[in-house]
Amino acid sequence: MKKILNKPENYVNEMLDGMISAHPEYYNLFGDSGKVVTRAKADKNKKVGIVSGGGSGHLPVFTGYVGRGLLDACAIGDVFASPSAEQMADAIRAADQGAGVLRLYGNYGGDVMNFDMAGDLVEFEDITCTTVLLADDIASAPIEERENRRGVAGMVYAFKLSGAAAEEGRDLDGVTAIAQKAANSCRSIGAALSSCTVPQAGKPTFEIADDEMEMGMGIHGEPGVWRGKLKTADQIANEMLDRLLSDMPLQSGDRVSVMVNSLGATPPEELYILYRIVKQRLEEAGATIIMPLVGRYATSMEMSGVSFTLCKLDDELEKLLKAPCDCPFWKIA
Amino acid sequence: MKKILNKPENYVNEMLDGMISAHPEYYNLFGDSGKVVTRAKADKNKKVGIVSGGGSGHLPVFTGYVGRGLLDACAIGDVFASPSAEQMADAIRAADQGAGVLRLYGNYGGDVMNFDMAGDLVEFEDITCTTVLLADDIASAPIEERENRRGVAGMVYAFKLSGAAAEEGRDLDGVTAIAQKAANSCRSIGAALSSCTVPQAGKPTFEIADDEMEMGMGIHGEPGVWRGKLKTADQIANEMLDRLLSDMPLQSGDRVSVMVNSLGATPPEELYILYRIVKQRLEEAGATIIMPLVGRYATSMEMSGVSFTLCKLDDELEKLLKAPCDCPFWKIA
Amino acid sequence: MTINRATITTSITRLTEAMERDFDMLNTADGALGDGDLGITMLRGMRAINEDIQGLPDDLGLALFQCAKSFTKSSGSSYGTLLATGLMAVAKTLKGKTEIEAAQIGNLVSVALDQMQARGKAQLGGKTVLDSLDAVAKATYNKTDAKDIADAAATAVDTALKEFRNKKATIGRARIYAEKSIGLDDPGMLAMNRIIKALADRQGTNNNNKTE
Amino acid sequence: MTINRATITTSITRLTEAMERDFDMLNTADGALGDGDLGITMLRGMRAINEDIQGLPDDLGLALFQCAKSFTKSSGSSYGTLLATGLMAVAKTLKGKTEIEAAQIGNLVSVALDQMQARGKAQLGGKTVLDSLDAVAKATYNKTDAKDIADAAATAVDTALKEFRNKKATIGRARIYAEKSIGLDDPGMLAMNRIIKALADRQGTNNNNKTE
Ligand SMILES: Nc1ncnc2c1ncn2[C@@H]1O[C@H](COP(=O)(O)OP(=O)(O)O)[C@@H](O)[C@H]1O
Ligand SMILES: Nc1ncnc2c1ncn2[C@@H]1O[C@H](COP(=O)(O)OP(=O)(O)O)[C@@H](O)[C@H]1O
Ligand SMILES: [Mg+2]
Ligand SMILES: [Mg+2]
Ligand SMILES: [Mg+2]
Ligand SMILES: [Mg+2]
Repeated sequence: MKKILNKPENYVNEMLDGMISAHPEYYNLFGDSGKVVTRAKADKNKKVGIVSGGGSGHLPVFTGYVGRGLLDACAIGDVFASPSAEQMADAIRAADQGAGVLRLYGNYGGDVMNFDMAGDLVEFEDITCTTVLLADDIASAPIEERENRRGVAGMVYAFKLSGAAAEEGRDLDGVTAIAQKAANSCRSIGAALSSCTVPQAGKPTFEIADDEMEMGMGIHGEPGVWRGKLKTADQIANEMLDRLLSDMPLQSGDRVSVMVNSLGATPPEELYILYRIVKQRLEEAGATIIMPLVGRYATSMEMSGVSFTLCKLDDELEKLLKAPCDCPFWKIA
Repeated sequence: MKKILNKPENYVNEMLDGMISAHPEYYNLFGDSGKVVTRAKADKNKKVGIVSGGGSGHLPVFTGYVGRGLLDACAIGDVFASPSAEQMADAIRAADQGAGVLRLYGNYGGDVMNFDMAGDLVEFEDITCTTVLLADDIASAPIEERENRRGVAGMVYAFKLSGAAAEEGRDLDGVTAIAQKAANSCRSIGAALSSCTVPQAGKPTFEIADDEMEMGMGIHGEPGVWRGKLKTADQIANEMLDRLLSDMPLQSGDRVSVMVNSLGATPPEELYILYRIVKQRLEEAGATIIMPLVGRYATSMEMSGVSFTLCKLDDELEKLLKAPCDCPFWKIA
Repeated sequence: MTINRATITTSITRLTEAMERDFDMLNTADGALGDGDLGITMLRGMRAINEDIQGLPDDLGLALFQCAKSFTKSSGSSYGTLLATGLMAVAKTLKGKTEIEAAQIGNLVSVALDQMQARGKAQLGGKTVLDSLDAVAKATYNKTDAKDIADAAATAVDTALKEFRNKKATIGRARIYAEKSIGLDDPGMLAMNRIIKALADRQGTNNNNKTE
Repeated sequence: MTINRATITTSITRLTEAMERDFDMLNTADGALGDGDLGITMLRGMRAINEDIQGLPDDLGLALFQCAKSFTKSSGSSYGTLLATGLMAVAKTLKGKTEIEAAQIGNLVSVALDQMQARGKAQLGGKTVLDSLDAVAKATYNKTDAKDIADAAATAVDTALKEFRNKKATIGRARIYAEKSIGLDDPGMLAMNRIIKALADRQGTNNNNKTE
């Protein structure tokens, strides 16, 4: 897969530069690392701050979701590499309005260490932090070891739900509880058809034959549960749903939102073909689908493939999911 | 490039089925062809109808843009193939509220013949139609033969501007005049890095080496102006701007919107890297950028590459560009 | 010889058989210079016409209008739309008549050609179906005998094919192949060759780009 | 022998030289089981520390805190953050002191190890940098003589490398390579081997996975 870029080492800074100059009404840089993004107009109204962060190469995750009803600030690193603890500390400083800051991000070793360290750094500055980790990728560990799972697209639901809670004026514990409830309610699985290329690596992260796919692959190319011949859309959708529903069974009357997400290159045409089966299966399970999300919400640059995320909702979460939000990648009026 | 699909001959119908069931609050099917999409809630308020159409495989173009402040109905054919005249006639029938219908679409032989024929078909039913063709691809013919140029992403501006004019209550001539002004104000050029695969063909439309790109290629793989080694992002952006600005020179004080559009697989990261140069060059030319659009607005499934579109604005067009619109792919509040 | 509903149903049957037979050949010819669907377009169109053949009206105008409609419904391919356009133009002329003389054929071809040219906004000489029809119109002009007309038409489409083979395509998808199109038959001209041969009940050859 | 600001600046210089030398080797080792950036992390970190070496405080706690900060700023790599965590833990213990006895080293290694373990949430025995430090802590425990300590530490990191080489990686990015990691040194253990050798001023070998 070919890429349009200049010097690989400038990829992230040039990307952020372009992103911020295309959307100055939404984004701002903060601090001197050049990789911490905040809202352009931070209304300093003592609301709880929400920060996220992680490696670059997943737009709209992470920085894209800085905006009203979503995140307050983000620290990003090089492609697929954790930002430094100092950058994360800057993101926390930017997000703090005196009501404390929730750190909300995916369960990856480097990110966890750095966000913890960032918490130590800002503790001296009297900023109270809480943490919620997304660990929604069911292919990355069995249910008994849920806490070891990686965080993938479920993150987007957690941003949205806790972002809406913060905007409503809930306190740090309240916002953290919503984020944790969201994290607990999400299950995801991905399937990859082709690799992506980390600019500084210069070659695809992994090789995969032209007639093959890999079920359960992670968003950085982490090995999945099987690799084999490319199946049909309906087979792929059914297997992904089988796996999701056996990890988090649904009952008649359940409400659920579902994300059918492109890992990058896979076009919306294919997502909609998959969505037919998703809808059919969830309805067969007796569930009601609330605000399905079909599109590119959490990607791996030009990787080809899809992920499905189920997010079980109760009254509270449903209301928060439908609340307004506004960033260049997601608008709910 | 691999695809997630079932039987190729069902690609379009399954895609529409999924799209409409994911967004029932936006879209509806009309007629018995199964390939004509209308707004879910057509407010029968005697506004001018706007229809478009063409081959599938370009989401959000065409059907994606059915929505408030945009299109009223769309007829789509198989991937990269014109819908039939009867389908287009159905789209016109669906869009008609008694105030006439504008046919607004890209300048491709088959589409033109069929929309003309569709006009003949509905003439018997006393529906008045006008036509505006998009011919914005500067690589497809020299400026002296502007009317032979193909229509590409500039179409999206024409949908938006005339859609807003129709929503304002202008009459058929007024809406048509805006669409024509929009069409005249747009210039586009594309550059492709990889092909896409038409499902029923089963193999990539064209071959291109791993270190090559093609400047000026059309959205169905029509040959461009040169093929050669892949250049850097800044070189590509500069060449595309050179070509656009020599076709439509800008003067100090001009206002212009610009679209930096992915042909499908190219991720937003790369679009933002390109946008830096776009901004710099347009500002150097003395122009003011209004509402830049960076994203996937007109694609060729999983083709990798980009297109730039310039749309020169006057007071009237600027107001219409900023007017509200609402479809799953584009929302302005 | 007069032409009436029976002539038309017989022609439809012959045409459908010809298109079943030439399906692959036309797809291949269109594949070399376009999107490879010309066989599909013709076969789908003829099958759609055949489906309604029982209800075909005696009024020749209405009958041809019904045939044209089948083409506009079955696909959006340029060729189908052009044929439908031509059929509709002829249908308008014949409305109210249940039979006509063979001598009118040359004139009707011209009527179709004019409307098709208007629809496709293409010039004669551009190496398209229009050139085949133009050759037929010229060859059948002023001829009155049905057999003479059939012979002249069948010869004309062969001559046109040969004459245009080594020219460059200028219209439709084939245009972008420019140089590559030299030496290859225009798929639409090839299809019209088979259509005319079937209507004239003269043997069509199966070989694309071979000496005939 | 006592340890003071001068000991630290000398150590920084030796460490930086070692990392300049081992840059490629560490990237390669990390490339086999991870993302190939360990040399970059270490070199960037040491260069950042070096930049501020003139202003290094006499207070050993503050001096090490400054070194830790350089790591947290220069990258977000796990290894840098773990080292910074260890340095900070030691810095807290030493705050206010301008010199300490060599005899304290064993104890300080344990302090660093504990905090690093807490930070990384990993168990001992997982084939990580923690196992190297654990070996060093055990080997230097109760030793008082600087030379004895240096010898013991240098031997301990070699032994640890050898002992863990044929185990499976269980932590960090290397974990996903599972079987493939058997027979390969953990990059973080390898880096700690070079760090300790440089601090102890004992020759580090340049051969990854060769007999030593
Ligand atoms: N504008 C036109 N005017 C006249 N003939 C045309 C025109 N466009 C296409 N054709 C004819 O139609 C043939 C192609 O038909 P078809 O395969 O249906 O086109 P497509 O698949 O591109 O819609 C060409 O070989 C040519 O003879
Ligand atoms: N959670 C952890 N606990 C202890 N050591 C760890 C942990 N994670 C990584 N390491 C050590 O760090 C080394 C990798 O460091 P580094 O290359 O910086 O990681 P990355 O590039 O994945 O952030 C490993 O070889 C291992 O020794
Ligand atoms: Mg064709
Ligand atoms: Mg076609
Ligand atoms: Mg590493
Ligand atoms: Mg790393």
